[in-house]
Amino acid sequence: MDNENKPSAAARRQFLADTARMACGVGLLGLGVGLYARHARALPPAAIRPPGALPETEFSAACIRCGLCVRDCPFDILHLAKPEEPISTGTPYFVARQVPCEMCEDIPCVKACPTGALDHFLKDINKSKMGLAVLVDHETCLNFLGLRCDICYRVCPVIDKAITLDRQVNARTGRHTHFIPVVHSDHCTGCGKCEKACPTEVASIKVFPLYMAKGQLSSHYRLGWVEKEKAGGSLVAPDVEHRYNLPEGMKYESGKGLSPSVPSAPAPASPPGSGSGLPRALQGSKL
Amino acid sequence: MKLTRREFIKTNAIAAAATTAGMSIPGVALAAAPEGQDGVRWDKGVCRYCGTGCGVLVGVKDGRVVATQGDPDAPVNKGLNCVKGYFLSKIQYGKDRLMRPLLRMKDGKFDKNGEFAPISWDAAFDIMAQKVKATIKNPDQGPFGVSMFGSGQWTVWEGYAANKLMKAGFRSNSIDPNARHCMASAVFGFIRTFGADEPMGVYDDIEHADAFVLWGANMAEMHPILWSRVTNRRLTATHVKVNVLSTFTHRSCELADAELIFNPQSDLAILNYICNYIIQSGKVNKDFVAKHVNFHKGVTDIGYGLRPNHPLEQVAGNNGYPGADGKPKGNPMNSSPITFDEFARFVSEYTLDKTHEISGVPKDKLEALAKTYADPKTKVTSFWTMGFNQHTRGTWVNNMIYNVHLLVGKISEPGNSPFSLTGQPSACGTAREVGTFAHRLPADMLVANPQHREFAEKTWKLPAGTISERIGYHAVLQSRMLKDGKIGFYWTSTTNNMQAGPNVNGEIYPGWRNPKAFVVVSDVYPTVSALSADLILPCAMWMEKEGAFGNAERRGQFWRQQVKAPGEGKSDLWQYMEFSKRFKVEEVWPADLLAKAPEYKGKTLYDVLDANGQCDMYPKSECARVNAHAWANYTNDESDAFGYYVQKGLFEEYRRFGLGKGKDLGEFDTYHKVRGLRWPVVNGKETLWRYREGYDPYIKAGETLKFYGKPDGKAVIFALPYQPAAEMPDKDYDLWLCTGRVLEHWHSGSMTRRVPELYKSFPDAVVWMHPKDAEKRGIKRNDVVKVSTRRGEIELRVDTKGRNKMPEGMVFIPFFDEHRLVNKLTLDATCPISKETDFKKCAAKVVKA
Amino acid sequence: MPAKPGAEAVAAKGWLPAHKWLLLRRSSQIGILLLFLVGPWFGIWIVKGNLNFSYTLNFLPLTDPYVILQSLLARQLPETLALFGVTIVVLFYLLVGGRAYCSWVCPVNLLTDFAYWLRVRLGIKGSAHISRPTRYWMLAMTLVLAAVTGSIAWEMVNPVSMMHRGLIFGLGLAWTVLLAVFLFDLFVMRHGWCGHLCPVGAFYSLIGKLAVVRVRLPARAACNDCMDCFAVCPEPQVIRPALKAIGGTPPVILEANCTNCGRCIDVCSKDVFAFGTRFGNTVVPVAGVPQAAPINLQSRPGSPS
Amino acid sequence: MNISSAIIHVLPGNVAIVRSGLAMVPGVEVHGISPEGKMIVTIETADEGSNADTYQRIGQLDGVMSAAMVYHQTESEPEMEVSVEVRRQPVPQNKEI
Repeated sequence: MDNENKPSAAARRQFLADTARMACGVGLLGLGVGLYARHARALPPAAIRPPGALPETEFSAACIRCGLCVRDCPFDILHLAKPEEPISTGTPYFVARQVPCEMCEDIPCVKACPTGALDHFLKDINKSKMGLAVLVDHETCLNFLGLRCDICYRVCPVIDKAITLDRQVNARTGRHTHFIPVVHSDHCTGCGKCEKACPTEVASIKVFPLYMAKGQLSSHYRLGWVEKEKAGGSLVAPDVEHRYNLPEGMKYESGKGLSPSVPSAPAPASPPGSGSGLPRALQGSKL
Repeated sequence: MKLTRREFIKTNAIAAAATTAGMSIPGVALAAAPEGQDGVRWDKGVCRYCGTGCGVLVGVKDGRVVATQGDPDAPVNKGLNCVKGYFLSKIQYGKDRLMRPLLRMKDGKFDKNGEFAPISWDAAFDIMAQKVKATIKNPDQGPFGVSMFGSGQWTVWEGYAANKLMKAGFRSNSIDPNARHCMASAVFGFIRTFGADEPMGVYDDIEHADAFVLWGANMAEMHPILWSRVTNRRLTATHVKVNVLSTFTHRSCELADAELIFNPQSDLAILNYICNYIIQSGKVNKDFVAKHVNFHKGVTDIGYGLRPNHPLEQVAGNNGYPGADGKPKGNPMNSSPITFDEFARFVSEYTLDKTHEISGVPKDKLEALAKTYADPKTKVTSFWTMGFNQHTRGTWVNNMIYNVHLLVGKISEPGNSPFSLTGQPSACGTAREVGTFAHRLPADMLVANPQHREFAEKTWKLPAGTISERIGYHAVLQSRMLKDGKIGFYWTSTTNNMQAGPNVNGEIYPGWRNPKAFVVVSDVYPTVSALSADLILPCAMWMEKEGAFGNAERRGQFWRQQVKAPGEGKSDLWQYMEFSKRFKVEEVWPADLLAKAPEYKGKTLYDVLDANGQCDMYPKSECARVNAHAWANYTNDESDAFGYYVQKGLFEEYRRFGLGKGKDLGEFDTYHKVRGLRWPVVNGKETLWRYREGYDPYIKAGETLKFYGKPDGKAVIFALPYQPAAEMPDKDYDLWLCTGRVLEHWHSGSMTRRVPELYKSFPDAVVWMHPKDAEKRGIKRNDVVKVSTRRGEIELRVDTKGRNKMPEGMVFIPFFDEHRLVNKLTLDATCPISKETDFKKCAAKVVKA
Repeated sequence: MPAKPGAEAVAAKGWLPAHKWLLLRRSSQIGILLLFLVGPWFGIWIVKGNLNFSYTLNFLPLTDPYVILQSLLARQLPETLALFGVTIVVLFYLLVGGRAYCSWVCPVNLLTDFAYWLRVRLGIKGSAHISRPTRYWMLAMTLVLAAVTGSIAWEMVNPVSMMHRGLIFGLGLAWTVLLAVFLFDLFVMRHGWCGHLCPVGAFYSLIGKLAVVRVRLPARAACNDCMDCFAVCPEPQVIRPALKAIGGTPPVILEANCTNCGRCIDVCSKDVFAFGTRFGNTVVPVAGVPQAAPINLQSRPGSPS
Repeated sequence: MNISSAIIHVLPGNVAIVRSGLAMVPGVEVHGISPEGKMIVTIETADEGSNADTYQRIGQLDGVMSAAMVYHQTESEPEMEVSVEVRRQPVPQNKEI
């Protein structure tokens, strides 16, 4: 034991050396942990955060790894990451292919979170963005092959909004339809029920973190039909009336083309009360 | 077979090129090695599930079905399948396949309350034979106390053998298929209106229609491949409109140009309104009606098919039940001729206003629908399934859709088609055509008709009077008779009535566990039914036997036995034939009947029914000869067991019933070489649109159209009213309960729930409910709730989103989940004519569990 | 080899009184752990969560102020409930002694105590030299790390929460980290983790600076210099000033790193020690005795360990 | 001996011309024609060289767009007998309307 009252020069040197060694050691440890933390911040694609999770950077600052969300999940879907998992240790996540989020109306996991790592401003589970479903493999998706699976569509809690079936003629058979599942990012919550239920050996539809799943259009090109709908009409002055040189009995309409001026087609007028006359799936601003 | 190497290489070369080009080379012998390159042998087959009848190719390796593919050359589906069909190769291989007969035993002996223990087939047949003989002798039970319940999943020859064993062997007409729960109203509708069963059109109607109307059919989920065709038609012909009528919004509504959500039971009013509209707007096809239609007014006071002591039946005057004087109270089938004007007057009360009031459908939608039917330029195909058939007025509502089509003459031509779809692979082929109903014989013949009985007895080489004239116990009556101790022996196969039948708590379970009854279940998996039985017999299924199914467009399709059944599993056909050896004719027939055929004395039922010189006329070598185009030395288990080509013998005998009667089936051999034939097959040619000159060989030149099922060639338009349902929501049970199916599972799920991927995709049944109804009861989505009716209760989770969007006041529960038996809740009210249960309407309440 | 520490106390007071605080402490450590475990094990939800944040009977929030401090430095503000929890916890430890957390609550203490016990049993001598204040460097490092990375980075490797969370939610490979701590304490360094490195302990020691409940030495005059208290104390440097009245230290251990484990009370045959409060000392320096510099961690070169 | 098979793409409407053209080429046999104008043929020649010549001749026929070999095998003992299980492709199906 040192003599506290009379520190010798040697002891002082020793002290300085010890302090330097300690500072370096602790500093190196800190550097290591820091790098590890930075590395683990890139959440692996299969791991999905609970609803309302802040963006990953903020989440890793706000989540205190208490596991209350895990406890309050009535379906036991959440886990806390273990050190060996490539997810920030102790933070909650779920794997859709194993057990997806059931999208409880009262969002108990969010309510349970003491730190707001799960954002308490999320009141409507339909507005959550845990990730985004992506139909990753068109070659194995049964519906792309013309089969009638559409399990992902029917299992979707936001059916007809988050996933719709786009109908395309099956040219091979000539009499059937391809029901192509299309995910709409504005409604998909990333709950993962589609991925879980996908019956192919390896899921053909998967939920990915938004940053991986979502592309972005550049601002230098706009979609004419979308802009027109948004504006409620043409963005430029409408044409004056067109007139055409036509033989007797024919008419020519912009958009519709040539037709007899007295219609004789069997097509009945669209029944009143059926909206625009198009089935729901063919309505709207989507392509 | 010997080939030179040159020939062998050449055929392989052709096959390779043909495959690459995506062509099939007609008629060219492809002498490939017995198996393809990966060792998989492919042969044609047909999907095991619904009535669509999708063709599949079945791949076998090492005695196991290892893969399937949609048959690209099958006209129905052209290589496509739904997701259930995608997993066909797994349905035979659930982990809990039944391998041995299991009898409830205590101390080595049968005991109704014992535990299941394995026994031999011999011992199983011993006790069964003993029970059958005892039942026939029991004065309380008699021959009709020997009862059988099968299904539209029997292969054609299995249904035929069962029918023969029951109606001729045991002289019991108490054989019914589960198609009673599914198709009976369609059958009675067809018979009553046209005098002949099954649709006049074919699936090709889809490609010719200008408008589709779905009445209580969710084709998007229940007929996925046909829906794919309907959708294609809608997509490729922009003028085509799809109208969907339902009591709630389901997946088919998504394609709908018009969605009409109506109050339960008010379809009756809507159909009358459409007739009224057609008449009022002068759109009646007068020429057609004059030539091809009669008008009748049906009796109306027909009850609800409940037990006779039910208050609703006590007040019904025409339910056919014994009245106070012991005589039947009228007959619900009765009707009397009326004129067109009387009919017009009858429907005139169904005005737009009144119909709107009854149905809750907006007036503009009702009118638009009526216009669609009325417009002579619009070809309309109407599809329906269980919404119409499972209805206490199921026969009526079937009649009434024909009323509409007949008034405007939109029938029996491409695109104009009232089309009843089926839910089982052979509801048409086996249940209906073979006539495995309690009142039927093959080819639309009836047990109550002496000429028909005589024809059957002659065809079967039996003495006159063998077949009873009395109608046997139908499905729902069987349950009641079991409970009442009138049935002593009950054998059910290829169906799961303890899950799928109505009022399980009140009728079926007490019936099966009644000590007076011995219940045998032949099945492949331990279903709820099997576990409720006294004896379980392990079966061969699907590709483990040679089979034939008939789909909804009258297409009969055959397949060869591909693999052996596991364990001691045997086909139903083998079971019926082998079991018939246990009976001497004198043990089951009365002496006076036997006296008419003394040559049968001392013979077994097998000798009389199967080894009758007809069914056994094709030697075993025929198996190889008939199927040589497919494989060398083909044979099947039944032919090996009995020493002759059993299936061919039975089919060719069965075929005699329909020849020349508009029910002509093709030759046995041909079916094995084609992807199905649509009957009537006359001179080797199939029939597409029945009753129409040019398409139907039975229509003579110049006749244009003739409904030859009726003696005068005229179909009948019936004046029938709207009447309320048997049980309606009240203050105690304040919701309508509707039951049904989902795409992922087939019926009671005994096959699809054993496919892990399908199980996972929809593991547990849920109750769909309107969000407001849930909110009112303090229920959130995913909460566990208790759904109860006057008959029972189940617990399950609530869904307020998702595929089915319920109107307020109604809930929907699918019946596939054996852990949530919704049929504990359902009411066994039936259509009094068809005896088909209304699974769509009863009163329920929902509270938080 | 000297007699086992505490042998005299056992002889003087009997076994039970000589182990009273040890038993109470173990009961507390295990009991708290069990409270967390009956939920997942038996579905009896008394306490949910873990030491970072727990919610008792859906009423009492308890938050680890250390993790919240990191979160704040990472620029995230917690919900009110968590802040309530912080307040309650801070007040509690202000009362019972900051590092009471270490000796009465923390599950790692069970592990490191076991390592120490084994170390003594196996007669493992020698210990690496890291100074006790290193923990404050560690503490500073974790806080800087939170601020710099914008995340609660230390939680990824923190053996304390890893062990507690692991026991409740599933360990995974966390056992390797715990084994490392155990082996470190066993072979490399006496009281290595808890006594020198753990930033959690360091943090709680800061609360402890003002803590009310303290070990007092009402009978320090009776001390017979048997040294048993030094032998059992995980932070022996805290005893000397109060015991020996160095620099006029009153008879109470005010050193922040005293964990209030009470083991010294147990093992003292002369009943020198007792729990009491920090108050009631007339901290009047004994006249004539030169005033020692106040205990200043940073100024203590090296440290007897 | 060389045995090969090929898919010949024929200009629409020229199937008959190509067929007669092919009939003039020794060793060529037509086995099937699809409605879109794809022909499946086998070509048997004595050796590799004449095989190539045959392909050239086919390619030069009027109406042929392309000829693509799919399968090729050389066999030294073409007349040796082998035993195989014969499996026929099902007979052509009834044509859909």
